[in-house]
Amino acid sequence: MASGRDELLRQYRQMQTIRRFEEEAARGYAQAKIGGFLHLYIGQEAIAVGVNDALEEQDYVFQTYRDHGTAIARGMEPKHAMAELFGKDAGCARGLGGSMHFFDVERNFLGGWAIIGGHIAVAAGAAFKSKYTGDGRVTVCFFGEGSTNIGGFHEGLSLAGLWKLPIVFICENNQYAMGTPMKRTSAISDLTLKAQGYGMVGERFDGHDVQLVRDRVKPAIDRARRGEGPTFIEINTYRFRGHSLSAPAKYRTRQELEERKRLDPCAVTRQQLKDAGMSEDELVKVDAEVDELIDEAVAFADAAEPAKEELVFSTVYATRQHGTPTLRATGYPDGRETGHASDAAKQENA
Amino acid sequence: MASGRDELLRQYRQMQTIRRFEEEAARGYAQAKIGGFLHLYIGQEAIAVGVNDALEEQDYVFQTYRDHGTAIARGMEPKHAMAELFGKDAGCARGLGGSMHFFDVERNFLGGWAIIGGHIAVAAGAAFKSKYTGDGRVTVCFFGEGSTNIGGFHEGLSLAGLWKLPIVFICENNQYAMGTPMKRTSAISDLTLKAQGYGMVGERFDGHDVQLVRDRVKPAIDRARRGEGPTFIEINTYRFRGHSLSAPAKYRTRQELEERKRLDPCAVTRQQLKDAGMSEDELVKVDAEVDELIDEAVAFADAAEPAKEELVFSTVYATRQHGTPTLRATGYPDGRETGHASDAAKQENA
Amino acid sequence: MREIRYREALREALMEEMERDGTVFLMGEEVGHYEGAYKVSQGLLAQFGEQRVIDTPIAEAGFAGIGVGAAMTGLRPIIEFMTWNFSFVAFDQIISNAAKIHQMSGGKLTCPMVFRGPNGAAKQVAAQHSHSVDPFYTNIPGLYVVMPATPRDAKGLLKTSIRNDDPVVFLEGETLYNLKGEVPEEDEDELIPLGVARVAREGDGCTVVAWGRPFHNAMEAAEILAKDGIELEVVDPRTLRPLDTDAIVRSVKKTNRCVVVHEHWPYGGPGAEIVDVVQREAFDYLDAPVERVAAWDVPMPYASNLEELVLPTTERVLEAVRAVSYR
Amino acid sequence: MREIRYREALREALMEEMERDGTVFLMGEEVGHYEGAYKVSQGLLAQFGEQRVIDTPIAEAGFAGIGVGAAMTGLRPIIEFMTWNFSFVAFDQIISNAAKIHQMSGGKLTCPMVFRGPNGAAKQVAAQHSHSVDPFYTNIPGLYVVMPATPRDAKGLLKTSIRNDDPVVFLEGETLYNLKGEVPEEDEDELIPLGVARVAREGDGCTVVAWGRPFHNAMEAAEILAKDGIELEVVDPRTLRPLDTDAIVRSVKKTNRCVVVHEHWPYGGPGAEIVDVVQREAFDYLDAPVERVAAWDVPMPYASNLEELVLPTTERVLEAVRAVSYR
Ligand SMILES: Cc1ncc(C[n+]2csc(CCOP(=O)(O)OP(=O)(O)O)c2C)c(N)n1
Ligand SMILES: Cc1ncc(C[n+]2csc(CCOP(=O)(O)OP(=O)(O)O)c2C)c(N)n1
Ligand SMILES: [Mg+2]
Ligand SMILES: [Mg+2]
Repeated sequence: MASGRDELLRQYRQMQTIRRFEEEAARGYAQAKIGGFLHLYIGQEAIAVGVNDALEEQDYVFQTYRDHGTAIARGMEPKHAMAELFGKDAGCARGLGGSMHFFDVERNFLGGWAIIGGHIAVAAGAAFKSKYTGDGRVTVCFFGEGSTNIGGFHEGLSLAGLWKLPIVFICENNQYAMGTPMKRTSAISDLTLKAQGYGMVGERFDGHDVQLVRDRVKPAIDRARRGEGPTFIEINTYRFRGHSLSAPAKYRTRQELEERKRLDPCAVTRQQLKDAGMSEDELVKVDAEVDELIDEAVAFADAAEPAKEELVFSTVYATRQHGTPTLRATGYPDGRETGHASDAAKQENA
Repeated sequence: MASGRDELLRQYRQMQTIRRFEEEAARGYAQAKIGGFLHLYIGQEAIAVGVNDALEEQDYVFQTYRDHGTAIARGMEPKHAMAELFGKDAGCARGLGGSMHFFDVERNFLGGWAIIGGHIAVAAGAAFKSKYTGDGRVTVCFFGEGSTNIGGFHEGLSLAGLWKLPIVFICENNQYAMGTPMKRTSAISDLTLKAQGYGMVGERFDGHDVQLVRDRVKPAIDRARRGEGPTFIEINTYRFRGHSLSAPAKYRTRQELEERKRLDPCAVTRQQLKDAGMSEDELVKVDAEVDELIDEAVAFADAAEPAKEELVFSTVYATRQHGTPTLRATGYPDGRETGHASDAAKQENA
Repeated sequence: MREIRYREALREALMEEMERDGTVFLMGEEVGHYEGAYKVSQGLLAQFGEQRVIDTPIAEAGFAGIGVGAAMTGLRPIIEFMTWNFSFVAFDQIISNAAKIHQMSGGKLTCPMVFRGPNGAAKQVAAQHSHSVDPFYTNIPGLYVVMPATPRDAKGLLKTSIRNDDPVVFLEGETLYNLKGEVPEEDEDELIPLGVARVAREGDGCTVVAWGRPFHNAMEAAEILAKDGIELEVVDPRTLRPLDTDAIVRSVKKTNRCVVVHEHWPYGGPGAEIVDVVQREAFDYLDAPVERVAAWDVPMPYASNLEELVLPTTERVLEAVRAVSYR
Repeated sequence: MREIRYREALREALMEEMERDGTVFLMGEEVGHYEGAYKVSQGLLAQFGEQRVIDTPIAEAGFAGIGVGAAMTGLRPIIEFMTWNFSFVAFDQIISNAAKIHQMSGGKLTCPMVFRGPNGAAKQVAAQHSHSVDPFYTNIPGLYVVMPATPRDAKGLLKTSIRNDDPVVFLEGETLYNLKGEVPEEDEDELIPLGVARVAREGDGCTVVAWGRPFHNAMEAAEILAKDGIELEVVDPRTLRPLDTDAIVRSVKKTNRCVVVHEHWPYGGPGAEIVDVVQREAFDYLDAPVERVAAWDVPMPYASNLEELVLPTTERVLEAVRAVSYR
């Protein structure tokens, strides 16, 4: 895990790709090419990239609805991500999932989950599978600091701690849950105090330096891989945009925002590259390449086919042999009757 | 809080009343006078009585399905408790609740809840009401050690800790959840390690000495009453019977049981009374009085009227003015149609 | 009458009831400082303070339970779910505690509280955020279930719900918050009774029973058919539990035809329940089977072209009316 | 055929499928060392060890979620709820995750798992422990919902459910565990397809659709009426989602009358859904409205004299049949 300048440059490029992706997503949202909720990762890029660098390809990653950055860090191509936002068939979830439900099964990026706390036990389930089969994989599960009060968090961590599952829980503490600062939702300010209640190691550090993130996360991942149990990690970060694009951010001061922007992870990494001898020109070129990649992603997504109608029915059930459950009532497409077994299906069964 | 011999005698009498009540309940169950599940409190009596002695009359108490002892300690008359078990109208919940749902609103015993974790936030809600109105009450919420892994526990404690609600959480660690010893369900053996994750004080002690229980619980109750927030208390105890009367207890050794029986809280208190100078004869007399009280309770319950049919409908809704929701379909009693508004009700509305 | 938005109507109901009764409080995520994810509670924190307008952590089961405990001991909580999708993590609190405590305690405790928030699909919020929860809560005795389609009903029904002595599941329309409509003057204190349907439009062509957002599709369909001289009778139950079956049956006995329109999934729920009642109580009056227009029986896809297919539309209401009429 | 109990039939299904496929495991409270709260999993820990028969803490949402995650990544979990009442704290895992993951991921992930446990009232376990959950889970696309009434169906349907590639909600009868019935020999590997009803008794007097415990009331009613020369046709859907509407409609077209019997509360659910289908698809064949026999619409009281009133009985089935027959 040498971290020479090349490594740092690659990391910068990935972070900048996420940054630029999110900026274009915001534009797409303003242009109504994107619907629903859109939660941007801007300001937290060093975490996605740093954590991913501590992982192996085979490892599983779970994220909340704020999932674009993590998916791209994991290797999802921006064009498939953008196509998903645009509701296109070429999207990473074929236009069915949208911003909150990115999936990239090939790269073991397992979502994209929009109910607070709900994915934490699911992620523990992936880790359970690794323990069951001995496949040597580690699972990383991300969530926000606002998600630590919900039952799903408690049950997921309790079970993972009890069974020493190969999983690392990463709490991205970006200071706010929607409009609410943590001091109004938590009796404690150091969330790692919860770790020992689950028999877990707790770790806590700042998340604007990508290599620091990688290096601080790595021991937890190694521990998990060795079967020594999970770790709870709280990473201090900040989101520069609102909670989602429909949510105004009146709850924090401009001054606070400006202060935190001094630790902009993209800017920090860019400066590290300069300190390591890269010229502004070289960096501008990198930035331009990233811009181009994202422009291509937008162009790709624009041109892509819309999400396919037949998927609406064909993705409800994976099982084909036991009756294609189908609809029946006025206004439903013929022969696609859900909830009721069709004759054809039953014959297959018999 | 002087604890002279009279005080101890009263405590012994209460504990012995619970003990004898439970023994007769077991007999009633064997005779099929009692149905459903029956969870006995035998072995844990010092906790119910000790905690109650630290409370004021106005304070609220919540318990799980293992609720007879706590209700009786709070002052419920054994005859109303037994009548409930026998499914009689004179029962504390008029025969509708049964063993798992005792209620005594006059004595602020607020149940009797049978879903693990579910009552913990409800109890916090009673404490919330006290904070809201400033009524000076404290709420005590009991639950088993097996209930500390469920979401309801986490959310109840999180909110109580955050809002500094006047509540004391008492975990009666009787070592088993049904057939499962705690080491198979918890990564930690000292449950108070969880307390600081909720910004709470944690306390931990043995529960066979009634006055020790009272004295160790009292500061937490005072703290709550002063508005200084909740406490999480783990009390080490043991149940001498199975989880419920239908559950065999093969999961523990006879030796373990015998060892724990040496700390039988009733026997311990009885010995304390002897040490304080009471004679065996005096104690036998007390025991006989308790026996009589319980015999009377059984006789009362036997003779009482069965639960009333009209309650089946009249207790579904308290609101009378907005349509008595009523049933309609073959086999339902006439004119009592739930789920659908009746004409009469609507006229009252109009 | 003055015109206000559905959102404002709800806000007025909250304000008036909180002014009237100090035991009423509002609790939920972002209801206070943020003034509500959908701005229903705008201005409430300023008016009533942090004691009565309470921001919570993300812990629906926890604060729903707090509501039950507070209701049992004398307060009148209003628990806001940011959307009803999040009530699923609090489902046990609603079914096992709120709906049961009155009965379990032998009638000795009551649970006067309102659970409220937006229900149903919004725009492209996808599978986990687009649930119509009506089928789940209407099944449960002990609950009232209310779902207003207009600002006037929103206000009048919410006020009644807050004064109700039993738990009310109050389902607002996420896509209705901006809808404008007539509402009585502020000092009128209009209370709309629970369990009473509204015949929104009279006619003898066919009865259409609809609530929530699809109610407006039904009304639109009625406008369209009126041009051809077909007069639909549109009945909005407004309260789904208890259901005003008399009003529905009376209408069907007049029109001899019935279509039920709803956004919830087709299997069961109030949609099927209404059919069950109609076929039983108006059996000899029906000239055609009762038809239903529902959301398709699928998780909601994200892409807008697919979402449009899934949700009930005016076109589909028209088709169903035609199906039961030309038979 | 040999006779075994419903409980043993389930156990055989678990054993055979666990033997057949190493990715199948059983997880839940007390399933291992205690051998199951209702002894369904007796002997399984001894045979398969702690890796595959896994006792959990009391954390239904947690271990249901573990099941979803394990299913997504290649295992075939069987998640036991000690009773379905406890699924309410895991409701979100089932509706938002298990039922959605295949669709949300654009069809790329699957969730082959079974949630199982006893459903419905036992004897006097009162309000919080007596739920029939059929109405909740049948509403949800993405799930299969199965409810066997006999040992043979219990075994054959559980085996199929375990091999199914989508999540199955498998509802056992708490009061059926001791029921004896015929089951094929152990080496027969009978798989009963999901979505196919069983005509348990043929007749032309009236169709009775019933599942779970009340199925046996329907059969008893049929015995009684047979003495008077009235032959009921008893149809057990066995799978409630997808529902074999063809079998039901076919039967009603023959008998011209229909009664639906179920233990779940009356509002909505499969009970109402079946009525909806029948009135639509057999409209011209119905000589009388479809009747339903259901649990009363109340939380379950504890006292046995009251519990008896609430649950459907053979007597009430007879009444309903009479009501639709003499019209
Ligand atoms: C159970 C549940 N309740 C509420 C919400 C609505 N909601 C979505 S994101 C969010 C805030 C989450 O904050 P945090 O966990 O800190 O993550 P962040 O958005 O800051 O990344 C809320 C309340 C939800 N999705 N699920
Ligand atoms: C949510 C839920 N899951 C499972 C159960 C079944 N159950 C009832 S009591 C019990 C064991 C509880 O153990 P513990 O909390 O230690 O309390 P104890 O019975 O020892 O007093 C279980 C699993 C339940 N009632 N609720
Ligand atoms: Mg946050
Ligand atoms: Mg215990």
